Amino acid sequence: MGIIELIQSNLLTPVVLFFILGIVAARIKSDLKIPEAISEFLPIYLLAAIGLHGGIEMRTTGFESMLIPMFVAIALSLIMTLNHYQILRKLGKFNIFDSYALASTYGAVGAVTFSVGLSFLKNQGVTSEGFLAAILAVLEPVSFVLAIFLTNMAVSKMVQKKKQTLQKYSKDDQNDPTAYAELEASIKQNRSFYHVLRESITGKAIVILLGSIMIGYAIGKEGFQPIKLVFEDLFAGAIVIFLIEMGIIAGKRLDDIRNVGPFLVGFSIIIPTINGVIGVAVSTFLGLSVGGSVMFGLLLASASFIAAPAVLRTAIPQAKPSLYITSALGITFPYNIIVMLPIMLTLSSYLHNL
Amino acid sequence: MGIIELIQSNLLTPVVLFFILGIVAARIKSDLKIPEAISEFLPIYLLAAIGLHGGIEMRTTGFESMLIPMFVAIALSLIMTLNHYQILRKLGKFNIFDSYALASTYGAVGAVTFSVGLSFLKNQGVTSEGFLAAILAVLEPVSFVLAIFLTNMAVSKMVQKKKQTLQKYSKDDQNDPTAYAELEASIKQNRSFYHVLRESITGKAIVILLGSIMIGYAIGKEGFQPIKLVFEDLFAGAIVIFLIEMGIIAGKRLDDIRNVGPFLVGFSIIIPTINGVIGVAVSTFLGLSVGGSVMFGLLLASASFIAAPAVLRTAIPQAKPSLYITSALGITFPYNIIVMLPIMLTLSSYLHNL
Amino acid sequence: MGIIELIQSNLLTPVVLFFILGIVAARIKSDLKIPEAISEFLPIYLLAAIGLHGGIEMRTTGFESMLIPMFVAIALSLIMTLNHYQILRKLGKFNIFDSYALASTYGAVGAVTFSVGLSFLKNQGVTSEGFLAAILAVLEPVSFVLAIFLTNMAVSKMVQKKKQTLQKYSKDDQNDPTAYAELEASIKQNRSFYHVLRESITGKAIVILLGSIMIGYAIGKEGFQPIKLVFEDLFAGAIVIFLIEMGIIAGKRLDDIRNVGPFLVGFSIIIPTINGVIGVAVSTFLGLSVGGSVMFGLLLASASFIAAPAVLRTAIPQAKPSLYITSALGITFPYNIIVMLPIMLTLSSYLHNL
Amino acid sequence: MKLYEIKLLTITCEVLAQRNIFDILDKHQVSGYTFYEVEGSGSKNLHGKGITDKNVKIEVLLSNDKLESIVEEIMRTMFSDFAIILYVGDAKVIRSEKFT
Amino acid sequence: MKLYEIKLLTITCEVLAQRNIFDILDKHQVSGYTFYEVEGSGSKNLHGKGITDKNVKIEVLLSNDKLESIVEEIMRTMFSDFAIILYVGDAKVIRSEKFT
Amino acid sequence: MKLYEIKLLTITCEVLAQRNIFDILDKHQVSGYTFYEVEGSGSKNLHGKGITDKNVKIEVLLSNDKLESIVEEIMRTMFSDFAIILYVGDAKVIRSEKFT
Ligand SMILES: Nc1ncnc2c1ncn2[C@@H]1O[C@H](COP(=O)(O)O)[C@@H](O)[C@H]1O
Ligand SMILES: Nc1ncnc2c1ncn2[C@@H]1O[C@H](COP(=O)(O)O)[C@@H](O)[C@H]1O
Ligand SMILES: Nc1ncnc2c1ncn2[C@@H]1O[C@H](COP(=O)(O)O)[C@@H](O)[C@H]1O
Ligand code: NA
Ligand code: NA
Ligand code: NA
Repeated sequence: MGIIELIQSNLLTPVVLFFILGIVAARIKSDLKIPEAISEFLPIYLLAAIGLHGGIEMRTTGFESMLIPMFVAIALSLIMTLNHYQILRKLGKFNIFDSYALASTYGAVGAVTFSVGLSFLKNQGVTSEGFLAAILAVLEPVSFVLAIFLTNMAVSKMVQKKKQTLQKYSKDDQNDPTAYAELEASIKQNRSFYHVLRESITGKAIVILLGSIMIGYAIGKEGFQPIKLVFEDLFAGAIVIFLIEMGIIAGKRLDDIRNVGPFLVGFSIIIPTINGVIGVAVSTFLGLSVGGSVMFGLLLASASFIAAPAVLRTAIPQAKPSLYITSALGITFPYNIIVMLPIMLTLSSYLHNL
Repeated sequence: MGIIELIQSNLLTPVVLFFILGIVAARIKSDLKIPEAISEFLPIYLLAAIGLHGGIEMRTTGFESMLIPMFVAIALSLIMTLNHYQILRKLGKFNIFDSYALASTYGAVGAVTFSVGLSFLKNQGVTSEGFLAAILAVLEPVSFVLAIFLTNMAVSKMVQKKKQTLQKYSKDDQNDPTAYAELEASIKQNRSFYHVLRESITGKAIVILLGSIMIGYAIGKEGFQPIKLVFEDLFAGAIVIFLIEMGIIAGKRLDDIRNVGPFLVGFSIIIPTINGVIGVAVSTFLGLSVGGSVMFGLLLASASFIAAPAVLRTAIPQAKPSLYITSALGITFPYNIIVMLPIMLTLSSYLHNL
Repeated sequence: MGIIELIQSNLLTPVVLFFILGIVAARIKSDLKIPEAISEFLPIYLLAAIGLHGGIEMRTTGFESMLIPMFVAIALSLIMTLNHYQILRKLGKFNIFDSYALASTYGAVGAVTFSVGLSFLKNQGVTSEGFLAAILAVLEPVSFVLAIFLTNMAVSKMVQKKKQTLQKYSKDDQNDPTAYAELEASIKQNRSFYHVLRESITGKAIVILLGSIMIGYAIGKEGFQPIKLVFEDLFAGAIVIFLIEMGIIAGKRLDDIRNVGPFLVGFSIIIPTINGVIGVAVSTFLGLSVGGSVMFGLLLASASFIAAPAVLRTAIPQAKPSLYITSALGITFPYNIIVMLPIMLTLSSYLHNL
Repeated sequence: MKLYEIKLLTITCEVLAQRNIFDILDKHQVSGYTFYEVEGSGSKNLHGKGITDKNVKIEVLLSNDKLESIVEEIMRTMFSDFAIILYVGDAKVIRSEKFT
Repeated sequence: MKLYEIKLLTITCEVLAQRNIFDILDKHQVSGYTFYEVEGSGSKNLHGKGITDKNVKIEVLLSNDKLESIVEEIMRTMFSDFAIILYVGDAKVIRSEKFT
Repeated sequence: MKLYEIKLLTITCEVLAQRNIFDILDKHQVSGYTFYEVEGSGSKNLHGKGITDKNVKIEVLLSNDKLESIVEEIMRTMFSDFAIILYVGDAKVIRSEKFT
């Protein structure tokens, strides 16, 4: 199957179609919505299912085969985050805060995108390595932590400079509330670094994902049997329901795309493409399977739109959330699940057949 | 099996028994309830399942076989709505507003009743045409639109008359606030017609139902496989859970039955019976299967009690909701699922064997 | 398998591991939680599933075999409640109110514990008598009713005494608001006895459980088929999800254990052990199966932590909820599902092989 | 800290009346409002948290002059058709220009 | 537009005390009340939105004379047993006859 | 029945600002607060009840002296970064010592 046919056939899967239905519903201002309790529960369920599956697989394959891919993934994620920052700051002329926020949004990974990827592969009858769930878990905070650390450094420097200037030129300015506020902000910022680090690691996504990996590892295939129906067989249907809601949220964001500007629109499509292709190539080289390489590529191609707002809003409050939420959820997510998945599968198959 | 035995055996199905359990729980003032998020989600789920199933079937049977039944259904629904109005206004002595509201409640269709019908047929091992889901979707707004249009016409005429009277007899009455209010109401009413039309069509029930039909049509039986567990196999259990809540709501309404008066109680039983029998007969004549004729009859027999309150409350605010909610949910719904379904199945089998 | 191995293997089941994950999440202050709508719905679902299963089984076995075990269970539950009271009051030096509240919490049964027990037995490939669900339903209110009755008696006596004293020594004290309040309290107390009795019996747990037993009895194995997927096959997965939330709640309670004191900690472990062992022995003697004896023992060993707070908070408001919630949920529940179940299964197997 | 006087209008009504209220508020160009679902008991019995009958409470901070015309319009067009109560309270805000 | 003075009594308490409060309100024949679930932090720690511990907030518009006896009864019968706070505010309504 | 004057501070903000507000309240050692999720419309468009954007309303009963410094700190550190409104009202309580 060529890429075009694969994209077409992918378009006609329930996951993508219900996502589009959600978008349409939002556009025609329908009152369709998935109750909040359900849409808050579904990511927890999806991550538990992903984690259990990954843990069970890792029991068979062991840890060793995972180590190199994981370190490569972390390294790539960090490099890409820095690279995004340079592009956004230099070419896109975004301010420091927006640049770091966007850079880490795209350096981080999307758990929902990952779920859709698994369901896409299953539809195509392709399997992937279980340890990718563990990489997903580890990769989640990496990019945020880097971005927040660098933002803090930048702010500290700025404050330092201003403080010196203040001290040099005037003594009365000490009472200037803005100057005080700035100083306080820098302290707040530094405190919030550990704060954010702590919050990222104890965030529900990581806790349930890591926990489920360990549980999957502990119970193995046999212990999984009684709950397989809920945590494996229902997965495909559950993700369809979740994507209705994702579509509705994305649909509401579509208007905002006009405001993010053409540069960011281009960024939201080109960067995932490049990152995804690199991911597929590198992981093929590392010896991952056809499906594993697709998922590895997807980890790098995906942007975070559930964890990101929660973390960044408190960590880099100066950045505009409408920028990173809109581009990640409104552009990159649909692009990834509709276009990139087929591209990466074709590429991965091609590379594995060389 | 005779009708009586069929009714008895239908009484002993989980759907009916859990509905009764809900009623009992409400009567003894138990605090049993299904959390709102679940009972808001279940109709969406049920409609998605119905739609997917219908769409997949239509892929096999094509559109042509659907056209005549659909137009006949629309025609019957409109005629019946007008007929209900005459009966309620002339015989029942209800005012214009209550008459139109009730007429359209019984002219419209009940998606929940439809779900129970499908589950009833499945229990009996009888299949039905998939395109009935499409008729369900189209029929939803038809009756409301008619009723609201006619109500608006009636109000306009009333206002016209009053305006002339006002102008004839007194000039000062122009300042009479009631007169002004009336005029404004007529304008509001006319605006709200398009408003209501728009809202009916973008209402969540129609969006999810039509959307799922199209998705089902697009993905076909094969694409449905991965989500079949959720959207087909869980259906019977999900409807049981939903009927607990329906029973609780109906149980709370039972006290109100005293207030709706004997005429409306009779209406709520006789009209569905007549409409249902006509539906079964006509659809048998049109060539529908045994099960299809039952479902066609059920479409006409059923009254709307989830969409109706939402639409009518804003469209005909002068009508008393306690009348149409109580009769549709408290009397007609139980009557349909307990008594009418067996009657119609017996009738349909009989007619098909002629 | 020895007890130790059985405990170890039980530790590695999803139910226990996800419970522990919930505890860990609460301890590290993660924001992981199951949305309230889901965690309110799950007990209803679990009880419906238990009830249906029990009712279906009872259809085969009949009522007679149930009668003796049920009366024995009621008798044991009453005796144990009185026994708990003596221990708590005499040895533990708790006040009357706390003693009665705790005594009945441990005399009552835990529906969640019961669910975990069923899933434990299923994992071990052991079956149990269906009528145990009926005993669960009947046992729920028994212990509360006794405790509340005795508390009322105690309060009445106290009030009587005070009234006499008041009348003897002073006439003006009639106007003393405290004296009046006390009198009123005694009346309130007496009213609330019937109130509480009523509320216990119409409480959602009993209504859904008894209702489902009757429905299961009415529909039998065959009528159950269409909803078996939801009400039987999903059971194991659903309880896992519920136990995440239970773990989170228990985890938040762990800090409070320090406050309940060493006596109550000991009580929370020793009493279930004794009650459970007695239950297994007695039921083995009564002729229950290996698994049935385990469940019978579990009924007596378990403490109530969902119904108890709701009932006792209004019935014996003078008692400290932190005492009975913390000990029942934070200590006894984990102890029962992790340690007691394996112990009782080993004991039951041993006794049945004598 | 300078605080400015403002009015807080609170409307509790059945959910079906919600959109009409929003329309009236928008028509009078209030700068914002907050709303949430509530349960309640009143002359028209207990409103549960069911699908078809629940209450919503709407709160609007607004200037005195808008208050009167909004309350008047709600009274005139909605009191007869819907279960609805409303009350007015005093509040103080920092940025009075945000609430008009 | 004529507005009438009225009192708004707000009670925030753990959910287990809710029914007792309703009983007291009914006993004093208030014409209605509104309530909704809330979370909160107070002297008795954070109340989560869990199954066994959550808070409920109850609001009652009522006349001055009923206010006193209701508050007094709640204080006397419930303050020692339940986590509960209450406060009183002023409000203005259009139809004072609806709130008694 | 003796009632004591007290202030009721109400803050409505997007959920992402919630923790910062709690931190400020804790820092100033308020004795408690109540909060719940709400929806709203304001200058920054309609906030739905979605996962990433919803509003939360926080209510604090507190003494006059704490009020000023808390409002001032919220203004200074948060107004520029978050969608947030706040207003102050008067209330009366029975046990003034509970609210400091
Ligand atoms: N006295 C009152 N105090 C507070 N809320 C009230 C009061 N009366 C009515 N309500 C609220 O307003 C809604 C509609 O009232 P009603 O139109 O009297 O049924 C009720 O469901 C309550 O939520
Ligand atoms: N100062 C306060 N301001 C607002 N709400 C409060 C305050 N203190 C307590 N509460 C609420 O009242 C509930 C019970 O308070 P407490 O009895 O102090 O635990 C808390 O969970 C809060 O919801
Ligand atoms: N005039 C108002 N009255 C009541 N609530 C308001 C008002 N303006 C804003 N809000 C609330 O404050 C939130 C944030 O407002 P804004 O920063 O203007 O977007 C809104 O979503 C509303 O919930
Ligand atoms: Na990425
Ligand atoms: Na009909
Ligand atoms: Na027990």
